[in-house]
Amino acid sequence: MFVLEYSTQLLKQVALLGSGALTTLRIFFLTLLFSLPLGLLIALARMAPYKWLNLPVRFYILIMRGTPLILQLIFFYFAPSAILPEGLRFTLPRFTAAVVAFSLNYAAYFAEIYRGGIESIPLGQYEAAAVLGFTKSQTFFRIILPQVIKRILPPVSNEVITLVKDTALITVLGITELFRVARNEANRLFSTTPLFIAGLFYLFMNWIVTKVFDAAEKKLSYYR
Amino acid sequence: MFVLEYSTQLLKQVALLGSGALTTLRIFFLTLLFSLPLGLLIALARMAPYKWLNLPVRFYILIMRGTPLILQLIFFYFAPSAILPEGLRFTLPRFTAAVVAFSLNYAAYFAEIYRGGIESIPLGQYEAAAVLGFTKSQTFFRIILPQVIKRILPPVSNEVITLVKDTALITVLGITELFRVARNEANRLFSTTPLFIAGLFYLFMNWIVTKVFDAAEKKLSYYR
Amino acid sequence: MLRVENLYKSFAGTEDVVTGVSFQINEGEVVALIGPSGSGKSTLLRCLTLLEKIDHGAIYVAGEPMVTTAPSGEVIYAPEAALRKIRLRLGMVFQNFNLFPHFSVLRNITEAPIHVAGMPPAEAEALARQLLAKIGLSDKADAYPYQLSGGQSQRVAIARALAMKPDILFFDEPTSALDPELTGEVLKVIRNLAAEQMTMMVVTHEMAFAREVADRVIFMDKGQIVEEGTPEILFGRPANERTRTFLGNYNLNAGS
Amino acid sequence: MLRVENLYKSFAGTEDVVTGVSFQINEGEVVALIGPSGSGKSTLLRCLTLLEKIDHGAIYVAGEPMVTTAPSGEVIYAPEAALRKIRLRLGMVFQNFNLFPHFSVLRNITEAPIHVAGMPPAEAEALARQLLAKIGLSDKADAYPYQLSGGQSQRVAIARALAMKPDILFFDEPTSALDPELTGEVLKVIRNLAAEQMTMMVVTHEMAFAREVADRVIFMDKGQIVEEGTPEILFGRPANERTRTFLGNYNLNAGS
Amino acid sequence: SGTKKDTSWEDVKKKGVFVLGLDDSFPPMGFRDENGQIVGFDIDVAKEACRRLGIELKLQPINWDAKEQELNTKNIDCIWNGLTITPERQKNILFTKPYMDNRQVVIVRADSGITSLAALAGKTLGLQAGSSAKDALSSAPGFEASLGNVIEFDENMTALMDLEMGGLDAVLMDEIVARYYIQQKDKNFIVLDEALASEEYGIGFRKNDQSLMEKFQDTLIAMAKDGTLAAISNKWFGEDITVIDR
Ligand SMILES: Nc1ncnc2c1ncn2[C@@H]1O[C@H](COP(=O)(O)OP(=O)(O)OP(=O)(O)O)[C@@H](O)[C@H]1O
Ligand SMILES: Nc1ncnc2c1ncn2[C@@H]1O[C@H](COP(=O)(O)OP(=O)(O)OP(=O)(O)O)[C@@H](O)[C@H]1O
Ligand SMILES: [Mg+2]
Ligand SMILES: [Mg+2]
Repeated sequence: MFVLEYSTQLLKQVALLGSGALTTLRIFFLTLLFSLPLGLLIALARMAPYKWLNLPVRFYILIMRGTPLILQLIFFYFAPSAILPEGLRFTLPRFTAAVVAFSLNYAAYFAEIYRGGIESIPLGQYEAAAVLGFTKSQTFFRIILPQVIKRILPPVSNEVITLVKDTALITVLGITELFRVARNEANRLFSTTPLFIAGLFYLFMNWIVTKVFDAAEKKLSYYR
Repeated sequence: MFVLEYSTQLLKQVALLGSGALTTLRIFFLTLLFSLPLGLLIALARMAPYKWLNLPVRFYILIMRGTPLILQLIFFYFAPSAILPEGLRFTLPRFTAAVVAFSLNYAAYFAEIYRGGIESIPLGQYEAAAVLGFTKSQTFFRIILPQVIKRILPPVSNEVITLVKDTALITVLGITELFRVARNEANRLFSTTPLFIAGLFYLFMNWIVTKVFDAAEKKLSYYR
Repeated sequence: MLRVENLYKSFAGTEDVVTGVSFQINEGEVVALIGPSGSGKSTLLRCLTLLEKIDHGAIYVAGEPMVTTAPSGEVIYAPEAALRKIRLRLGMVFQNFNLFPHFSVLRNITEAPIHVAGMPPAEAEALARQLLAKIGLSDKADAYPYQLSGGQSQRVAIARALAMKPDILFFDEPTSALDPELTGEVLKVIRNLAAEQMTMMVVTHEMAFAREVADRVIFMDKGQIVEEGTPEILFGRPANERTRTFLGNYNLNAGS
Repeated sequence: MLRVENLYKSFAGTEDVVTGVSFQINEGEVVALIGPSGSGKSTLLRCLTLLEKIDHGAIYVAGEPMVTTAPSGEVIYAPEAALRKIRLRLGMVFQNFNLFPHFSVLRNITEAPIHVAGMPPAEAEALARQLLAKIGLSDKADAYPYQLSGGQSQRVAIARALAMKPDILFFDEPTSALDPELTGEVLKVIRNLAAEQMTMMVVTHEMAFAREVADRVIFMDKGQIVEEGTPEILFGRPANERTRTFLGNYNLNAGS
Repeated sequence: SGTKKDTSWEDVKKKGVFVLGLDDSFPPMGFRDENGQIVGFDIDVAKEACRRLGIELKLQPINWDAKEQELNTKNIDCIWNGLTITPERQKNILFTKPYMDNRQVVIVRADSGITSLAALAGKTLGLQAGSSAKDALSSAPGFEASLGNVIEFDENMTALMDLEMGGLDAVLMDEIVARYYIQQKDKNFIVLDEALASEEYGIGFRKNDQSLMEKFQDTLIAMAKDGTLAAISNKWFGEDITVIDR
């Protein structure tokens, strides 16, 4: 009897947390969607031989990696209306602001990973492509990038795993996601159990992330 | 007049935050002190050819990287007295529990970095050492490890930068550190300024971290 | 086919690496370029294949100017469109092959014909298979570069270059990354190309090969052409003292 | 000095790589080991230098058993202490040098004498400088491996092995990673060692070198010793058909 | 283990130290002043109570999410920080009698023209996650249903910033905190006269620590009788708003 009641309650909680997990997943996928290509652009800018492009990008990366993401979230939500001159003020919807902050932050991390990957491709690949007459953009997208992707899978997977956990930070903008639901439940029931159920959710998501990356690594292991 | 008052207030805040930063620095250095060598042990266990040693270590790394650090902090502080059988219960002092959780968590990350580094050293180095008669431990400490350290500096610096920011999590155990001080001030003054001053503190610390690693990289660049 | 006039090339912070080189290669001719390490052979080849910009001089490919130098000393490259056309006339085989590791052997060969030359994929594949047959690697069409031995890799690299139907093919030490036993396969392919009247310029340390296959041998030292001539003359009775020393060295290595 | 009896070695999932090899090397003798790629030469050398465990057979170094096989088929290695002593009698020079990149040239040479053989540092350094003088690299004592050319690296690798005063020195293709021009330096050093009566076994593709420096040549194919003899006999009038094919190949490559 | 003898008061007395757990960011009940010292109404009361009981008061900041664990693992002896008494919490904690009333009030921008709860229909309301504002809202289902959107924040501060910025139309929070804020920062906010269900603050103890709870409850009643409590209330709120023993 007790066990039954206990387990229905547990089930109820899991369902509740699941609903919070949906928001978590949305921010997760949107962040990847924007930050992965943006990171590539930033990496290219970072490696460009022009100082005027180079220096601001380095500064951008320093700020984005050097300060806590939570502050960046607060900044992107509150700053446009607090800092801009009167006529130009605007406010992003909170979820949009969260996506912007996450994407810009993770793009900085991904940019450094891309850069490492791109710089590790031997010069000979560029030269062979040049002599065959490939244009610069053909060379990059047909020859270089596919090889880069294979090489950067491990560090990217690290960042993605961190992202799964970082999603909890959006709660600072008043968005309810997995960890917020767990905290509310913990408060209401006066128990830390919901927090640990949330932990299992994160573990599960990260387990899937790991599997996906393992599969990708396997898929790309057709060559060396 | 106003400016003066404003700037004394700002100075006062910086001083207050500075006191919080001391705790931040303590947890930061203690975590590095324990997790760097521990990570090496874990990496060696992870690579050992014994399944009984190997599998638990993989599981450990999965849990430590797959679940939020904040939960691990809660766990190491509360679990010993909540889970253990009556007579064996104990509670670690909060700061100690924080150091334990941080060290165990970061050791998992460092372990994977060490592993990557160790596996990237060509077999020929081991063979050359073996033929010259070096023992296994001489080979590891004289030949392999120094080369590993050079190679893993960049990923280690990434983790250390993250650690600077992660220190803010210890507030979950009721320890007052930089970010907690900033939040309290922000609450009391109804202003986000303290948060952004805290941001500058983190940026400054990370700037120093970056400089230290740059210097180390330079120092080790005497060979390739 | 190729004419080089008074070519100079240096790198930032180095003395001149190529200093006033002039020569020409006629259609169907095979020229071997030999010389000690650091004499500027690779640099010269890289200038000819547009991998490096020259500092002075002129290069003409099939009569068309690829680059010239104005009396003011300004180096003028042909416009981008013209350069692109000229580039298609030049093929290059690298010492380290530089195959694309993520493409199969077949795709390594077809990628450029399809996406650069605009050849229909079916036609490109047919051509690739024909080339593979010619170099004796028909069974490796679906293999990936890491599955090939060095000699096989180099032969694929040659096929990849040939698929673009270049008018002139450059080789930079095509066998020096290979075990001596694998060298034979590659040299055989080059010999066959020579027999088919392919215009080629080969930087090589394989004196025996240079001797056998080249119509003309150019000996370079310290960025300059010291001596050139038919293999018989250059190996048999070199006019220049430096050439004699260099070739003596070679004979010593060979242990005879 | 070294006696090998009926040695077998295979890897998990491969057919036997070395199948019943017996031979011996006398003190002061130089033996060249030749044979086609994949014939098991490197594997044999690795078995002799304890880098691989053998599956069957016996190896004796200076009369002492390093490994033997009991009638039951069990392979018995000498106890760890004895093995350590035997290991010190064996030196090995690798194809890829495998210098320690984080040590200077001097320290590459002194590290093992000091920390393995327990030589006083001053003495080790004096020895190292003497060896460096011998290989003509006195001025490179403080250089790091990445600053050396291939030929210089290989000579340092030889000095590193010699510093441990081995009784027998093994070389696995000591020159095949080198440009032909750099090969000369290394071959000269080995020739000098031979003149000093150093016992050596050299796996090599340099037939000319084998011919000149070896007292005896062993030809291996498919894991077995096909033929052995003095260079004059083996190169001049090989008894075995397989040897003839292999050497014919070599002569073809040499282009003569 | 209901049969076990309750020695909680003796234990504390023997230790000589009483550990009070609080979230140190809850002005004016317990928070940090500009020097980083923990001050507040609850703190002043607790100090006086401990003085009378002859024990030392130790203030232990805790994370609000982990308060159950903190209490159950005996890291703290009580939670005394404007803790709202709810039936759900009463299952797990032992409360003193309520010592203060607290209404949940609605703050809006002065220029918003909103003057009643009804005017909030379809609007966006913010509140602090896990706070009693949340409970109060849940127990006013009609009002909750009339709202357009409810946003939960980590802290009241961010909610009020959002209100100022226009991201929210109203914030629901403890009256005590609201008045403190408005007094501190003269922002253009007003508090609506209408409020949600009033609730009560109590001190929370471990379920079994009956004797300890009673000791403090008795001391509080004594402090109320001799006017000490009123004086402290006047210091922080300008009037006596305590309710114990009334
Ligand atoms: N990118 C560069 N930057 C600076 N110096 C260079 C560069 N490339 C080549 N050099 C220098 O130019 C000189 C000629 O080099 P090059 O590679 O052309 O010689 P090589 O004749 O091909 O020698 P090898 O037979 O060893 O290949 C060398 O001194 C080399 O160090
Ligand atoms: N560690 C290993 N695991 C499995 N197979 C191996 C291993 N090492 C060598 N082999 C196989 O053993 C055979 C002999 O290799 P080995 O390297 O001894 O030949 P080799 O005579 O030295 O050739 P080469 O002249 O190319 O160096 C080859 O077929 C090789 O694939
Ligand atoms: Mg070259
Ligand atoms: Mg071998």
